[in-house]
Amino acid sequence: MKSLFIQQENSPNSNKKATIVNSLMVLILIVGIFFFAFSQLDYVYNWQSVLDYRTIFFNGFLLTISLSAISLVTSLCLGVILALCQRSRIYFLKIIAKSFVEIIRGTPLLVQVLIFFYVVASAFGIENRFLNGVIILSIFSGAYLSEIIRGGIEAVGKSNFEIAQAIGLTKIQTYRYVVLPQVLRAILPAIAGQLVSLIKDSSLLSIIAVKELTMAANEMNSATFSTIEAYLPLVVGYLIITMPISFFSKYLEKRFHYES
Amino acid sequence: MKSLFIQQENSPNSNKKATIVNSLMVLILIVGIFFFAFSQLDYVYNWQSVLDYRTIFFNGFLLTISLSAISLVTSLCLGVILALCQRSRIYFLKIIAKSFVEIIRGTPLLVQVLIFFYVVASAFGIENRFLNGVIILSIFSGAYLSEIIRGGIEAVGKSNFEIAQAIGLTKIQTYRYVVLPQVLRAILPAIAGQLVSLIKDSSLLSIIAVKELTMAANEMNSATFSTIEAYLPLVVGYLIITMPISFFSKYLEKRFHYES
Amino acid sequence: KDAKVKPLRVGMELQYPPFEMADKDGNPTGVSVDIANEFGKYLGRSVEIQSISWTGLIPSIRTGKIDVIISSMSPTPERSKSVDFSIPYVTSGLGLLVKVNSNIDKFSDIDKEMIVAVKTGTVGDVFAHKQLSQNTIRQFDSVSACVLEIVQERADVFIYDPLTLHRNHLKHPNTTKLILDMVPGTANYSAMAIKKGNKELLDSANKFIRETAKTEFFNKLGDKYLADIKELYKAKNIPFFFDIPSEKR
Amino acid sequence: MNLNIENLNKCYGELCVFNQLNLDLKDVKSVALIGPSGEGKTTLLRLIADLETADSGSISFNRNHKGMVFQLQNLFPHLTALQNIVLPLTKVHNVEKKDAEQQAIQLLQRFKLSEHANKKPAQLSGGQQQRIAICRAVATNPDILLFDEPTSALDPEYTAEVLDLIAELRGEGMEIIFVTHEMGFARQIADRILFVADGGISFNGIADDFFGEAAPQRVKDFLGKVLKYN
Amino acid sequence: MNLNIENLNKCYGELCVFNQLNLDLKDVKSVALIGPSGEGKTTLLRLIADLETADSGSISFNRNHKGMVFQLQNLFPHLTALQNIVLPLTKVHNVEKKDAEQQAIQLLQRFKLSEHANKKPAQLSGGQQQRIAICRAVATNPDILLFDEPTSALDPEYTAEVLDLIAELRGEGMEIIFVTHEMGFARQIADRILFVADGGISFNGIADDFFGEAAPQRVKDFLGKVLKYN
Ligand SMILES: Nc1ncnc2c1ncn2[C@@H]1O[C@H](COP(=O)(O)OP(=O)(O)OP(=O)(O)O)[C@@H](O)[C@H]1O
Ligand SMILES: Nc1ncnc2c1ncn2[C@@H]1O[C@H](COP(=O)(O)OP(=O)(O)OP(=O)(O)O)[C@@H](O)[C@H]1O
Ligand SMILES: [Mg+2]
Ligand SMILES: [Mg+2]
Repeated sequence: MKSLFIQQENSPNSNKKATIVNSLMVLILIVGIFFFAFSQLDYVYNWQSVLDYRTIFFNGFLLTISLSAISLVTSLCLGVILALCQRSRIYFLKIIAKSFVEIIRGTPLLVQVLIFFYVVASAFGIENRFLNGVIILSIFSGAYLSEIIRGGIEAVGKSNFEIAQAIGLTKIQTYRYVVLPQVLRAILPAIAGQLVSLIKDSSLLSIIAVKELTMAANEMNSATFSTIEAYLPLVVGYLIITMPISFFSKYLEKRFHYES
Repeated sequence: MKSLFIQQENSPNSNKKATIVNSLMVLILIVGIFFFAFSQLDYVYNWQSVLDYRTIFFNGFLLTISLSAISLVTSLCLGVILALCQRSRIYFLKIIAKSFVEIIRGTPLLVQVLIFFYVVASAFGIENRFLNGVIILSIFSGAYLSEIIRGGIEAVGKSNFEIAQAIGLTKIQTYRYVVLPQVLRAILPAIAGQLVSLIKDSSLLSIIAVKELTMAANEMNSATFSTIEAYLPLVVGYLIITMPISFFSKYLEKRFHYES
Repeated sequence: KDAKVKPLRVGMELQYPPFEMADKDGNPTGVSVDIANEFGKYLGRSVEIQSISWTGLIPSIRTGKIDVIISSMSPTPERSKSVDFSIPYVTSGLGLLVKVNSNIDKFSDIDKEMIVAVKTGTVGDVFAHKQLSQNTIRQFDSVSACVLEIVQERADVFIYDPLTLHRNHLKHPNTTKLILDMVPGTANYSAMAIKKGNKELLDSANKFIRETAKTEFFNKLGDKYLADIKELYKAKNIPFFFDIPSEKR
Repeated sequence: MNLNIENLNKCYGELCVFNQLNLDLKDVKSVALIGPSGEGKTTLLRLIADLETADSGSISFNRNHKGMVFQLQNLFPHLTALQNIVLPLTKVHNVEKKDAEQQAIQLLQRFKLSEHANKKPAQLSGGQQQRIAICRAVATNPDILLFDEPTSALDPEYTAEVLDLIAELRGEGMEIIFVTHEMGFARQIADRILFVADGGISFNGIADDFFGEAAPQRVKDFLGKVLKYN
Repeated sequence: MNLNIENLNKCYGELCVFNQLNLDLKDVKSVALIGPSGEGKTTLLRLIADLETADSGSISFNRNHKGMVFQLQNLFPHLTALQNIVLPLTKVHNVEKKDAEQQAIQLLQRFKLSEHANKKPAQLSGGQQQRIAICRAVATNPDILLFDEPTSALDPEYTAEVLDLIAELRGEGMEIIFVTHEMGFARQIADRILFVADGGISFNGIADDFFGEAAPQRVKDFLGKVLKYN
């Protein structure tokens, strides 16, 4: 009986049955709290209008997905480059990368969106809104990622660099075949967290007329005057995008796992 | 000459002179880009309004500071508790903590603010807006922090727990005197990043009429239609709050530094 | 000459039905969209409508990414320092939304203890700060939040445009009470916003509004989008949206 | 010390390290545990030290307060040598901080380690780390010291330092149980040698018998391998 | 091999490890570097291996392609044993992946390590890891193997395994230079012993002289300490 609630000492694997029983209990608890809270609310629901506006919502969903997917890749690339620059022996690169990271991390995304789109992008003639969105998100997220990546690289044991040198790998090969796979494993949880943030941050792009999920919800909300009904699909929509990232990162964490 | 631009191999400390020269170059570059971009812009500035609205900005600034300061402490506490729960041997605690973290990280803060304030808090009769703001921010940031902290604890060498047991420390003492100081050092950069995010996320509380810094800018913007002028003080304000955190964390990182 | 051929880029936030809204497929529709199209026809240019959230509208016009904002914007002297406004094309007073059991029946019933909700930066906001400076005034980013404040009895009165209040009252008939005939002389107008200095477009806009007001165009719009309200206004004897007093023209 | 183990079983999942282990030691002062890798030396020591619980069977041991020293990484990396010694004194044995520090400094002086008092482990050689770990164990005035291969991670030069210190403590009358691969040391110091292998203790006797001709074949094979390049 | 070092200086900041080092070796097959800790054995080996550059002076060495094995952590932790051997073959020596794998498997078979081909380092004992590291070095067909204390982190039992493998390679004619604390092994295998201490090489001769009565006092002191508990 006790083993249903408390994990045995020294048993690394958790008891399947216990996990299920307890998961159910948690589920009931959460549903219970929300049921209670919502029932306290004197609010007339209007789900029909949400159904009517499903196209808007669906298009916003698709746009958020494609925006996030592309920015995810580009921000990772930028993060790697910035991290390498921060470790570079060329002072200029190092300082420019460090300043960049500090400035981007220190200022609100909203302001960055405004300044980038209306000032910088205009000056350099970048007009496409989607492209602008990707660039802004990549810059913002890339700055955060670079710090995560830098930390990861610094945590890779020095002996790895020694061995690599001894067996004759070039610097690039060392990063490619030795450092990267090890860093990846160490920083996966942090990376996943940052990517989840990126997806949600994409909502700010509505101010440059990118019609993503949150803007869709806002439009639906104001067209139907149904705040709660409009935001619930939003929650579901974001969970649908972010959950796979969480799970995939947990899966990779397990796959890459090795004692060190 | 070369040493002014490229750091010597095997010299861990960077050359002061080179740092200054290169910092200046970077500064000139950044200022140059922005000067060019802004000069390309056909925009009539209206700085008078910023001056007119200085009281609102200042009050918003103070509110953001106090809100962030309190949430910073509470979210750290919550993060620690959640991390410990995630590692607990009691299945129920473990699963509830894990679900909590996944749900909070997976949904937009905007939605959390709305649901918490208008549904949960009102069902439980929590009325004070500032308090609500603190709770919401702490929950949101606490979820992210707990993952960082959990990762840190898992990275503390197993031998530390063994030794602690052998010399007779209790479990609490082990965490207090052995795990915590080591974790702290490992996760400082990540924590600092999260706290900077928290400060900026506090801007979302404007939707429940907490008059923080971003709301001040929004107010001025909607009254005077001077977007760029309104958001520049915002950048400065946030940098003033976030920079010390960045510097303090870098300082602590150096102080706690020891080879491992 | 070239400018004539280019499409007219109109910015609006599709969050104020039935003036600016998205239809079920996400296409812009509403009073302002019809006005924009009519304006395009008048200028002989095609029309391109951009849905931009509010914060982005101003920098868009000021940096020339769009030509005109038709998004139920109210001119104020302060705002006029940043953009030029056309003459108004729509008018409306301010209304009150109160708790269902509230003893407020008209504006003067609001006493000092009451909590006032407004949407940040709206005319209601400006008005409340002037006329109700002794009250607690809470500013919100969204209308929904203001309405929820009333529904949940966190605030006593929400000052906003009567149309939106009407719609929200219909949504929460059991918890809210609508007061349309608010204060005499609190007229609120909507005008097009145009980049400062673009005299040519401003003149065209003014001419367009003046000329169109003489036709049946606005009346038809009223029937098309606002039929129910029109009746309500008539019954209460409140000037309707397009009945702009001639001194404003 | 008197140590009595009866019908002890200890398994990790499928793998049973000890199967009905019996042992009876009376009035011995120093015990060496020797044996092939992975056969249970560490497990036995941990059972004696109460760091591990048996699946069944009983252990009775007339020494309560034990000091333990592991193979490597005995010190907390974030604390200085002095802080490492002071921590258990103040937090576990409720000594005043000042007294604890004075005690620690005296001990460091006695073992000629005073100059390292304020260094962190990473700044110390392995041998210095191990000697400080021994100081920590000694500082709490234990009835007995348990060592789990305290020198196997050290350079031969440092090894001598640490073994000298253990021999010195033994010379002062401290009782010890130690796991070691240093056959010469075990021969000099231990008055009882236990050979841990095959799920139990397959030799229990004095050093001369262990290294002599009368030892069981299993022990001889083991010694042949270990001493091959000596 | 022929190794000639002239007037070599090597300092780390203030600390000068070698001061006007001179060395001339002709036609030797196996060299042991012995000496107290921190005196420069590793530094000398790394200089020979081109992993370190001298501040001044010259090294001429008639062996180009060198294989190196370190004291510990020779393998990349994220790769299996097989992948560890294959990586330098494919990436540095441009062998086809298939050929490289076959070569690696043959080598593992020869050294009786095939069953561990697909294990990650953490699943292997220290001795197995070191032997696989040696396989990796051998796989690239080097002219000479350099070992930096390849067994000092190992249990005595595993030590024999690794030393046996090195002896076997030597027996097949492979030239080696090795740093070691295993005096017995050095005596058996090395045809030249260099004692590295005091900023230079204070003994350069054959094993019998090194361990015999004629050795300098400095060497005798060192051996006394190291062999004390043997
Ligand atoms: N916590 C554990 N979980 C599972 N197996 C374990 C655990 N601890 C030890 N073992 C196993 O029990 C056996 C005995 O381990 P023990 O550490 O006591 O051996 P040992 O004689 O000290 O070896 P060594 O000389 O390598 O230190 C080994 O096969 C080991 O793999
Ligand atoms: N990268 C470095 N930076 C600074 N000092 C170093 C560095 N590498 C080695 N040293 C110093 O140079 C000296 C010689 O080091 P080396 O590693 O060659 O000694 P060793 O004889 O191999 O010692 P051991 O037996 O401990 O391996 C030591 O005092 C060491 O602290
Ligand atoms: Mg052991
Ligand atoms: Mg060395």
